[in-house]
Amino acid sequence: MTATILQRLVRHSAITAALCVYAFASTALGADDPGFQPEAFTVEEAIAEGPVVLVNQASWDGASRIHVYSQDELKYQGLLSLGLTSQFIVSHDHSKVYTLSDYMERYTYGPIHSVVQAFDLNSLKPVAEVEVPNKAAKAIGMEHLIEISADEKYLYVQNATPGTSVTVVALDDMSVVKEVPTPGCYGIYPSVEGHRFSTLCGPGTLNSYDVDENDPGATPSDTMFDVDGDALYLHSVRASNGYLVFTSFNGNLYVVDDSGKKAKLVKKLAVTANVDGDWAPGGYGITAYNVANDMLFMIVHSNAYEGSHKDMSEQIWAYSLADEKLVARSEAPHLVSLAVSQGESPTLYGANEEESSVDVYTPTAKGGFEFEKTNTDDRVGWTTSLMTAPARASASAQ
Amino acid sequence: MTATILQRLVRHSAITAALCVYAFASTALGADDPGFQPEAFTVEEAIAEGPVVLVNQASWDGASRIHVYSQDELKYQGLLSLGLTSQFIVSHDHSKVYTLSDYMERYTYGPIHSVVQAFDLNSLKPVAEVEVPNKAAKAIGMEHLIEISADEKYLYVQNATPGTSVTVVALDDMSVVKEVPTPGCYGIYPSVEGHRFSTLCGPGTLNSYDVDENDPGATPSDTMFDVDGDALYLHSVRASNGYLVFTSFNGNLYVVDDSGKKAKLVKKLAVTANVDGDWAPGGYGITAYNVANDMLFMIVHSNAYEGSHKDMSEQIWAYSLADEKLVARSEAPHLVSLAVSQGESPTLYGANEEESSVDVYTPTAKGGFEFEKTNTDDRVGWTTSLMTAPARASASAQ
Amino acid sequence: MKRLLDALTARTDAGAERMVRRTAQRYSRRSFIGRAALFMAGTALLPVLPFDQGGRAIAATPNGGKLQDDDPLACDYWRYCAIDGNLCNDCGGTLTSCPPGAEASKVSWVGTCRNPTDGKDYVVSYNDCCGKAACTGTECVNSARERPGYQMSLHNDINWCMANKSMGYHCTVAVLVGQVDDAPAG
Amino acid sequence: MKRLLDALTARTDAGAERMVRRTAQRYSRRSFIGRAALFMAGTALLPVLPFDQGGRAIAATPNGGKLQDDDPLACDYWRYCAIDGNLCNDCGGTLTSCPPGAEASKVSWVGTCRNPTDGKDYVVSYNDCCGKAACTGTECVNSARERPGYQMSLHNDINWCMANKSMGYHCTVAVLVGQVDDAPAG
Repeated sequence: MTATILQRLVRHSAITAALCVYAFASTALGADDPGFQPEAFTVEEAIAEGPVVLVNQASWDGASRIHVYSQDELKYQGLLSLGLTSQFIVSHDHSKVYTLSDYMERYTYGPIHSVVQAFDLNSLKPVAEVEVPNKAAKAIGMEHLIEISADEKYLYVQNATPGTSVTVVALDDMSVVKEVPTPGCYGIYPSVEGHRFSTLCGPGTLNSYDVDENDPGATPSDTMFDVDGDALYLHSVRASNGYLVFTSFNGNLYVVDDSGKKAKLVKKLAVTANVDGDWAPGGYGITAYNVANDMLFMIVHSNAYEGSHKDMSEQIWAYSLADEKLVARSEAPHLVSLAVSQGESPTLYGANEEESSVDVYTPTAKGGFEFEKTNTDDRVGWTTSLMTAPARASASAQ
Repeated sequence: MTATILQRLVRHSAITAALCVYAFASTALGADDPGFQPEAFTVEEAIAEGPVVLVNQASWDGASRIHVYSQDELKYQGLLSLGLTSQFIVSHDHSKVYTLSDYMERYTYGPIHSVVQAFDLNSLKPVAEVEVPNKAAKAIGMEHLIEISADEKYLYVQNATPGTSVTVVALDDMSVVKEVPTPGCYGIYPSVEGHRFSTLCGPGTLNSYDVDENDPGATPSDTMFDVDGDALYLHSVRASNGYLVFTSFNGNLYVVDDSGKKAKLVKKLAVTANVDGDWAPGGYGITAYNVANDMLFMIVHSNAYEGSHKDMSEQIWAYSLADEKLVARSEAPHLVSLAVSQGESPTLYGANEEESSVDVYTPTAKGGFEFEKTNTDDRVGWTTSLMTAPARASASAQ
Repeated sequence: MKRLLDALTARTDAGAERMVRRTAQRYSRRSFIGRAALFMAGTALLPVLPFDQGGRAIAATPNGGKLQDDDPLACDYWRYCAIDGNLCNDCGGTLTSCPPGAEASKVSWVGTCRNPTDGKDYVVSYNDCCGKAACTGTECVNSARERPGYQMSLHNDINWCMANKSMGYHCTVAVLVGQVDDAPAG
Repeated sequence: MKRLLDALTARTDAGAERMVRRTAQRYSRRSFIGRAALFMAGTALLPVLPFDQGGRAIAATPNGGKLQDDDPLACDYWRYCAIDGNLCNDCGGTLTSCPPGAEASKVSWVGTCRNPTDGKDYVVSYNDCCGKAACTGTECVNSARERPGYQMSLHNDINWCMANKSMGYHCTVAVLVGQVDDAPAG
């Protein structure tokens, strides 16, 4: 059927004509009005330039999504589409997102494929993948279950069968290199240099492993925390002085030097203990760190109790690591994870559990690290992990 | 570690002890109180006996579910877990559910597997499957996209690429037998005997095909409906006199004799035309048929307009096919699909779009096929198709 | 006619309440959201096809005041008279383009919708964007002149990624591909 | 202590509001629903492990009045003090059995919960049922003495179908597998 015939049909009956359209939908159908130009159906090549926020909406029986927003005005850019119980991390140059998720051949049963994927953060397309051993943790979205080495040669995958180990993936050729046994330990903290990583362990230690060793046996730290009395969250941040900063259920910061073979507790900072109201952190990504201000932000709730360590926030606290001092408290309800932009005047992004939204907190006119909620978007659904990423090389510049 | 050691640990610290539990969770841990008996962790062997309602919660990017309820008290029995855009039908002896759904290797992309599965309706386990050509319709849940032949030898699968055809699957050995081209037609209506099926076609005909023929060419009926002016829903019911009863967008019933090689329109019955208020059916499974009373139930809304043919219901109407007469009208908001139990005093089950629930309508004290809502359950989510099935042979009796 | 129009208006108000944006997680491309938003378009858009309802002719009504040409993120935007799906322009795409990383559908269904600004009827191609999880933005369903699968190109209860390499349904665009002459031609 | 208990009670009421049953479709095993329902259980259930909050000792409180032994379909049922998941007894199973067609998990996490009827503490094994889409019934999350994955058997943020042939998460049961002696032993 030619376009001419089709045009004639259009004049008679849109319904009849429409029958013929689907095989060449974007073909010009002609126009009675000579001014009419058929529109083209296209695909956006890339997301907008500039820094982004990534929000991980993990699913337990279908495709997980990582939603990508611009930091500016929280404009929705697109999503990455994954399998079950997704985890993610952004490459050091912010141009790629590495993910872990599971694909079962019958969606909720049948042979399972745990797959590490690389996505281009400009085009939002998958660009590479490797199937890893079916041991990878099937967990809610949380940081430190997949991590990349300082030189981005390796990606580390947390396994749990429930016995724990770490699968090492070479990113250059997307191949599985080795498995490092890490019994009784969980969470991956890559060293600032080289191919070491550390992991939190049941006895209250941080064990370190050198991936380059043929037998990367554990080097445990001295006991640094009490699992019963002041357990550490898996979540931690890397401070500008190179130290790892863990947070405990009671709101203490554990500052750790992991630069040597054996990790050492440098100091313990009480963020909540001296404030009335029995405050404690609650959620998953319970802190976020801004380098320019050496400032740690923590989501906290009052009247804490044993078992409230995942409860939603009432406030965001700003704690200066430099001054070892609580500098500001802002009302911020219902958050369970937090991320922050970099630069002198940061913006905070929180996962709101009550509203299933991502919330934006910007500095108030008062300044002094007080924040107020200025935006929200509920396309993310219920989520436990989100991250910011600075501006990246654009696709055209690559 | 022996149970004795574990018992001792339990006495010291539940947390420490608990660390050892996961490898043998249902093992007795002993008890300080000699009266304590550890409980066993088991799996229910089968759903309760008796008639059921099946509700198809189709998903577009994850596992679809078919929820199984007892008709009595709408007690939740369990679910069947499927792939994308599920379709289902119950075997003639009500012991099995046949399904069609898609499985993509990366959940929303990648190689796709269209799979017909058989589930045991007592154990809710998948018992057999066959991959069919990747042409099967990826549609919202609706009846007549998969159907079984009168002798249950064949299962017919509606294809749409968007060109249409029907894949024939042999159920005895779950193998694909042939593909019957049905261009311009959609919906499968198996004949009461043999291996013929009919299908609705664009010109307003019902075309019939004999699957046993080497070349099952179409035998079209005379034109029986006007696609523009009074389009037929795909949904139809098989009346006790053996006729197929289709419903049009305007609320007319088209009674069709498909017993011969060429289907014939027997009569046209106006259900809504003589009632004030511009009533018309709306939804997907817009009618349900009760054999004992030769009664057809229809979900209808007032102030109908072109484009309202999927709108939610305001009422359920009972129309006697024997008397060709509207006998009762019951208030029943928000339904988009309807099913009915068999027997002299039927119960109606509706898919409520507004509440994402399944609603139960039972006869009022007044009788005369007036119904009132007496139960509801929202575990089904948003759904467009549901079916009833009478009591089946129990697993033990098989 | 006045009574009918009043009833339709009441229905619109009810429909508007249902056009809630992302109130809940959704499993399917279709939900209660957005349904009935454009019910008036049905009688307004295609004068050559009077809707014969079993003897009661419902004539084409004048250009419905409820249609609008201002907000392509609302379900009553005029191009959406026969849409069924999540709006791509609410998910990183535009009215005519897929979000980054999605695949353009090779086939589509169509509607015929009247632009309230110029009063002309246009053929709208509803193309799906494919290969990603369903977008979680605004979802709209309108079915003016929608028909079952025996008129497949008018059918919106099916995944139009069906002919693609990547078949997952992500979102839907509304592309103007033709203009309908409203004078019956010989 | 009075002030703390009052605050906790206020929180319970807030928590109760959130224990809505199936208000929305859910994508994950965890949602806001049911969280905080059993917050008092934390201090009530394990006398041998006082919760040392950075210097402020929060002593074990008396048996919390909010726990109940009557309704195993409510998130404040005493066995659920460290549960995270959809209740199998609301999906065709029972308190200790999987719905038909599901597969019993081979491994589990545990909690220690006090039965308000006999005042004794029990070790509860939370076993997942596997191989089916997530059950859409009541979902509960409580985390008394829950710990991160470095104490894996106490960890509830992970899919405990992980060691099964069929690994999809369906629902969770709460099985009594031990009894804890509340007298510290030598």
